[in-house]
Amino acid sequence: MAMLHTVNKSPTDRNTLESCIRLAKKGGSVLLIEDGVYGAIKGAAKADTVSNAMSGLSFYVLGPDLKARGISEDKIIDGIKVVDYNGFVDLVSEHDTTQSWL
Amino acid sequence: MAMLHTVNKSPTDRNTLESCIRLAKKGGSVLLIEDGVYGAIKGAAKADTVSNAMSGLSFYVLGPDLKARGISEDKIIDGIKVVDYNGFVDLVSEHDTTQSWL
Amino acid sequence: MKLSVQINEGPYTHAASDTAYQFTKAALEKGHEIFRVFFYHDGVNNGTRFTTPPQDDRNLVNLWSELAEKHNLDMVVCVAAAQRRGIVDPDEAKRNGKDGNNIAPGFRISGLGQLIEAGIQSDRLVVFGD
Amino acid sequence: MKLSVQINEGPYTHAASDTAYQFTKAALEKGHEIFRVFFYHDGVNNGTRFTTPPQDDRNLVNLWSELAEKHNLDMVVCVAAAQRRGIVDPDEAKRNGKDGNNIAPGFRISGLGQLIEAGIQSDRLVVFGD
Amino acid sequence: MSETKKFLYVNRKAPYGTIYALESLEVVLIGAAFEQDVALAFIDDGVYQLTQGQDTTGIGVKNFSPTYKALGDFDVNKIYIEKESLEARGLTLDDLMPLKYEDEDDDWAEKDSIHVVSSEELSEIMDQSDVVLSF
Amino acid sequence: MSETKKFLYVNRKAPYGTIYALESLEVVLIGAAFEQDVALAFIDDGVYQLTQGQDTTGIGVKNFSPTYKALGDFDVNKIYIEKESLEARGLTLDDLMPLKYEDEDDDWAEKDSIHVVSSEELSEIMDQSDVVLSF
Repeated sequence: MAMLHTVNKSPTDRNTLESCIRLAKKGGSVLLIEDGVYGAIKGAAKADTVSNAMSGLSFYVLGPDLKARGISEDKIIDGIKVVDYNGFVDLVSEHDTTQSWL
Repeated sequence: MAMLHTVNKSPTDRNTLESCIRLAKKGGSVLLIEDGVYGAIKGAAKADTVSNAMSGLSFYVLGPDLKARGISEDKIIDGIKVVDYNGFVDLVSEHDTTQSWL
Repeated sequence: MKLSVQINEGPYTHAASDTAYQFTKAALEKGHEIFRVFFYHDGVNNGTRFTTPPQDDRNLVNLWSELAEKHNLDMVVCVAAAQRRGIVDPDEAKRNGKDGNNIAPGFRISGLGQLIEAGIQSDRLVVFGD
Repeated sequence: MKLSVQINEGPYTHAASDTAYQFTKAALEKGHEIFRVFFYHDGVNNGTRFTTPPQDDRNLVNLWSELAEKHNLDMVVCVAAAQRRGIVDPDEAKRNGKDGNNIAPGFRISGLGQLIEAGIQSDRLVVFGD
Repeated sequence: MSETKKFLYVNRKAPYGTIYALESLEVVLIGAAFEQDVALAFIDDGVYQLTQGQDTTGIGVKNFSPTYKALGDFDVNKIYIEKESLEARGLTLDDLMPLKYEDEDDDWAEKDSIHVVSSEELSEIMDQSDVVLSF
Repeated sequence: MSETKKFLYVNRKAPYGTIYALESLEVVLIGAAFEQDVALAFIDDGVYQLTQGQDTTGIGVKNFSPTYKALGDFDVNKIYIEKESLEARGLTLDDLMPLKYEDEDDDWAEKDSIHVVSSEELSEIMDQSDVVLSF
């Protein structure tokens, strides 16, 4: 089943989230980890890019990384699912391939 | 005399060049080094940002880093001066303070 | 499922090693097999026993060594990357004329072929980096 | 003029150490005084004598050691950053119970106060990093 | 060594994804003993360092955010946050930890260390600095 | 070990500023011996790795760009460059080194290894890969 993409950098620091969204094939999934979780916040700079991409891609965010950064789940863009490390492992096994956008 | 700013990252990879230009005080200088030299190329993504900033800031680019990346000097935005490591040292000593945008 | 993990950054400076550790631990606890953990680029710096992190923080090198011992993990440090960065085992020390070594327990130094093999043999390869 | 240099990244992975080396060499050749070269963050990894880079590439650790010897440079590796990353001199080895050390010639391990002092004492401080 | 210089610590990186925020704080704490004129600037993703409610239990990493609250006790009380950086991230001052200090010249009155400033004001502050340490 | 997988090496970083481009190439060269189906993608600043006329004498660093030209001899001849990335950097194919290989199935005719593809085409190529190594 499709591809899992991980993004670990803040969209206001680097271009990885945008490149990932540009090149991820529809039907795939994107998991935001580490500083990538800032891309999941409502009302932040690239929030529209993420919202628009959600028609073709499923978005996930790593909960422990959100908590570490003091981001409560009610600040997350609607439709992004929060997963823990077990959920990360499940996403990897449910998708055929994982691509890390470094 | 004013401040010397160094930028060492490509403007299509990170936001450092834009932040530097937003926050550098007029009258100061910007030296592009390492992957920052890609910001000096005519016609590239952020070339207009640089050109517009040149009314208030002096721009320099490190020649050895240009050569390493195969960028000939005729591709450089008009008005950006090419310096070598000696010129880098001179810029540091001619300005009161150096700020590295990392 | 058979998973492999690649780690491209050293401990502490980037979160890569932390995230990879939590991921690997979770995968093992869920019953997956970890075929190999491959340390590349600055990732080789996870394999030095000379670190002494502050007492009130995690000791990443020890965490990896302990996880390897508990689950019999194959943790490979890339030899070419290690030579550039100064990670040395007794064999490498002899070969390169070094007067000591710093490899941590559970890590072994080997070639890049081990990464390709991990890609071929594993159902999934997950890369952690900068 | 009295200059100091701060280096935040290790050798090879980022250009910081290369650029800082070329800058420092040029400054010395122009007759400037280098008050101190301070290695912080992953920059401490410039100070290990265990590296063996490929023969056809530069040996950054040796280049720094040679520059230090020639110009009597004060090259300081931050102790806190070094402990996290496994850079050890004989004193640190004894203090932290390590069975060896890897500090390269010309480097010394000391505290962050040396960086602040460099900022105070020098006419200019130039930072090289990621 | 009797000279006093203006030190500016520039923080542009988010916490935990990389170590720069933590190791910058370590320099600030050591530097506080040198009786220089110290200021901190938080720009771009650096503003994320000061968010409230950081809880690192889940990632197994030390939570160093409480240290920011101790800065006032070390006479580090000039904390400049760029308004534009906050806004671009959808943040307000309420999202950040309150940082206070006691002003010894004003009968130990408790005052705010944080000053939200415009790009233009910050650019002026930078320009007045003698030593800029960037993280 | 008899199974053949599709390996995709994704290169997104400029050369020399960091080591990722060089160490990625080292993996590709070693990987070529494993007789897998290998492709390279150059995206974003990764396209800068292939520019003509690189001369590193001045920075004292090894120039590894000639190695790309040798890839064809190692049967690495599927080099995909994202058109959008090239254009955003004001580059055309003429700015890049020509990379060729000799096609043993076509009487050793010399052919281009480089294929400039759209984001959409590249996205399809990525999706078909079994193992993605990112640098």
